[in-house]
Amino acid sequence: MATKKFMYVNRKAPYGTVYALEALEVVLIAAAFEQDISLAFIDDGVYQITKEQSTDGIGMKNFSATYKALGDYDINKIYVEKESLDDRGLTADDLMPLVWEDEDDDWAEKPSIKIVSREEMAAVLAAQDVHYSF
Amino acid sequence: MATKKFMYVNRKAPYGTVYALEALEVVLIAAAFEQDISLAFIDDGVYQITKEQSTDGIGMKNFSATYKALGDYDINKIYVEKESLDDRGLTADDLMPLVWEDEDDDWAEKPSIKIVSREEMAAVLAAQDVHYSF
Amino acid sequence: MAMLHIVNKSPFERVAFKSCLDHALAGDSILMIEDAAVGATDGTIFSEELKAAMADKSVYVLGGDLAARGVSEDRMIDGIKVVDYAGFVNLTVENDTTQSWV
Amino acid sequence: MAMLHIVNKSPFERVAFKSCLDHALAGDSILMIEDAAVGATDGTIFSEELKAAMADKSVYVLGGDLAARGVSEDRMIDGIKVVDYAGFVNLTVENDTTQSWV
Amino acid sequence: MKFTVMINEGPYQHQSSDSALQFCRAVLAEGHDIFRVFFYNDGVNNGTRLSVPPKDDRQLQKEWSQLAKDHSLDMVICIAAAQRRGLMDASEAERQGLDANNIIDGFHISGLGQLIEGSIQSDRTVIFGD
Amino acid sequence: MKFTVMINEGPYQHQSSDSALQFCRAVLAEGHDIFRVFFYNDGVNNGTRLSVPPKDDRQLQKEWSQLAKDHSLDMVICIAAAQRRGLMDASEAERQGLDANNIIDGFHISGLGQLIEGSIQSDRTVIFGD
Repeated sequence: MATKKFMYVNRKAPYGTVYALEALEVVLIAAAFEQDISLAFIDDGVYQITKEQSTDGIGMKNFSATYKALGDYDINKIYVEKESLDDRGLTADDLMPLVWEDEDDDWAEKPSIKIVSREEMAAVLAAQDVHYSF
Repeated sequence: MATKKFMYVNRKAPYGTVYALEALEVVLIAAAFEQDISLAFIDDGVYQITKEQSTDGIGMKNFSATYKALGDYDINKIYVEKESLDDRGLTADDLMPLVWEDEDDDWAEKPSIKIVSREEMAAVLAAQDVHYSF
Repeated sequence: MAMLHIVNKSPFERVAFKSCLDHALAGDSILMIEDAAVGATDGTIFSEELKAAMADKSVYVLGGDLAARGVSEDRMIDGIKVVDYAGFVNLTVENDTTQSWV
Repeated sequence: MAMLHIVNKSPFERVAFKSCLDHALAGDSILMIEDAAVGATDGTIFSEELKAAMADKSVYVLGGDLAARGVSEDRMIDGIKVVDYAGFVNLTVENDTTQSWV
Repeated sequence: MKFTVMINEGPYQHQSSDSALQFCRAVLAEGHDIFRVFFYNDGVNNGTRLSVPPKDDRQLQKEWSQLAKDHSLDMVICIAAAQRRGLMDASEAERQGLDANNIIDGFHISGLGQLIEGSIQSDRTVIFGD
Repeated sequence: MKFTVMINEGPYQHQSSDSALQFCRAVLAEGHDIFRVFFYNDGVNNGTRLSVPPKDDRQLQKEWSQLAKDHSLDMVICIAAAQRRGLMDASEAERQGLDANNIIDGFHISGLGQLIEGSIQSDRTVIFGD
């Protein structure tokens, strides 16, 4: 099959709605199709990858650890919008350290997250073939 | 049964979601319970009572005429927030002329809609016993 | 690669429409459907922002959704084009990709 | 008649939270649940507006919802009180009425 | 105190069902009474018995059902909302000429008047929605 | 051109289902092909046959079903989303030990891979959601 550039646009906070979880389920399935996969976290979507999420008080499963597994599926293009973090009083330090191992560089562990400006994000979005938003 | 002050808070545009329609269905049933009923239209809720709605292009039933029937059920306290209209470039003239007939005044036709300021709306909301929002 | 941005949320209710405008590029098209149709109205707290975007982007509204919310076409911002569902389909064809700002 | 305002929408995503603040009266209480919990964070584009409301209103957040979104309590605006579901119930009892800003 | 609780969203898609479930449990734990739980709009979808969520996820429809049984709660699904969305009990399915029904134990189908009456009879009405 | 359309909300509660239905009809009327319609999240609720809306309202689930029949469309309900929400076909209901099923003709249940494959095979992917 042809290879296309798939962009998963995540703009909603986790747990309040199911969109973050069910988007992640698509990403995991997509990994088997050997397509070019990117994830964008914009607006409240940045809360999906904050570290130290704890769902003990709400009776729901904490699925945030699954984002850490994305590197194992060679999903390592994760774009986070700086303006979205700034507006929410967050910084890159508030996010989970998502990483992948570069086969071509002696399996060196490298960061998957790229913090980009809104302008850069717009350019990233424009370069895709398919945009999934949930 | 006791009489309570019921307030229906309508804050969403019609048709994009079902909330306006299903809220109206509750109001119509409520009329039979002889309670003190008020409706508030705030934020995008003001689009629920704009005149000349036409649903020919979207395949959905136009239920806006039902608001005009509320007067027949003695539901005549309809509060519309002025700031919500202003923000959307709307005026009272853009709304359906909702009226009721005053039994105690020789069935004179009187307007049901009161355009109120945000501050007045807050006072109206505070004076209720039950707040329904959909 | 021109993109069609489909927005279905009222600009007075959610940040999605603003976010769409913040990420659309020159040459892109924006189509307002469902509750977003009210964003076509001139003289609102949102209209100047949309007009600014129209300097280098094309803006469309689904006529059926506009009419359903009681907004007549003569209240629209000048330059917004009204389309029906056939026009919606054509916009998805004419642009290389589509993105829904749900 | 003191009112409990329950808000469940992120202030960065929808107008509901702002609308709640615009209609709450002095002496009322505001409880943030679900996605609204992120509104408790200090240093955001929304925090000054919430602080202003706290001059004459009490503000609470459901701790479980705050933790689920990765916001630790030391990042909160000073003076916001964290409650659990029992505290939520008590707030509905202590106030004469409740309104949900859905 | 007596509570009526209304839920306007279905399970999983929005947190409303989770929040309302935890709230109802806390109401009972604090020694209050639940006069009625009313499921309206997509909230009616909380009442299906055909749900089989992943084993490691919560089982919302079954948890509501269990709560109703444990505390003899009056849990009402709005008939008009249910008809639009395909929630049926045995008698309503038969009346409509349908070949199946899908409601779970603990819920029953009735009219919107039950909501109004609930709010009249209760000291507090609390609403969970989107 | 070939289209894949994804619908992420159920019928009636949001306009997504209406908009997607009209869009699909227009795609076909304009002479294009629909490779697949994929129902995800609450979108799976479009596939119930137990719905009986008011006579003067649109019959969304039946209209989708009819569209599938008239144009031999491939309309897929995501299995994981369906299991959470209680949408079952006969074989899945049997496999889960359930006593009823509720899917309407024209829909079938399958995995998320069908969505990805649809987007790979199609020239355009268009999404309708909340």
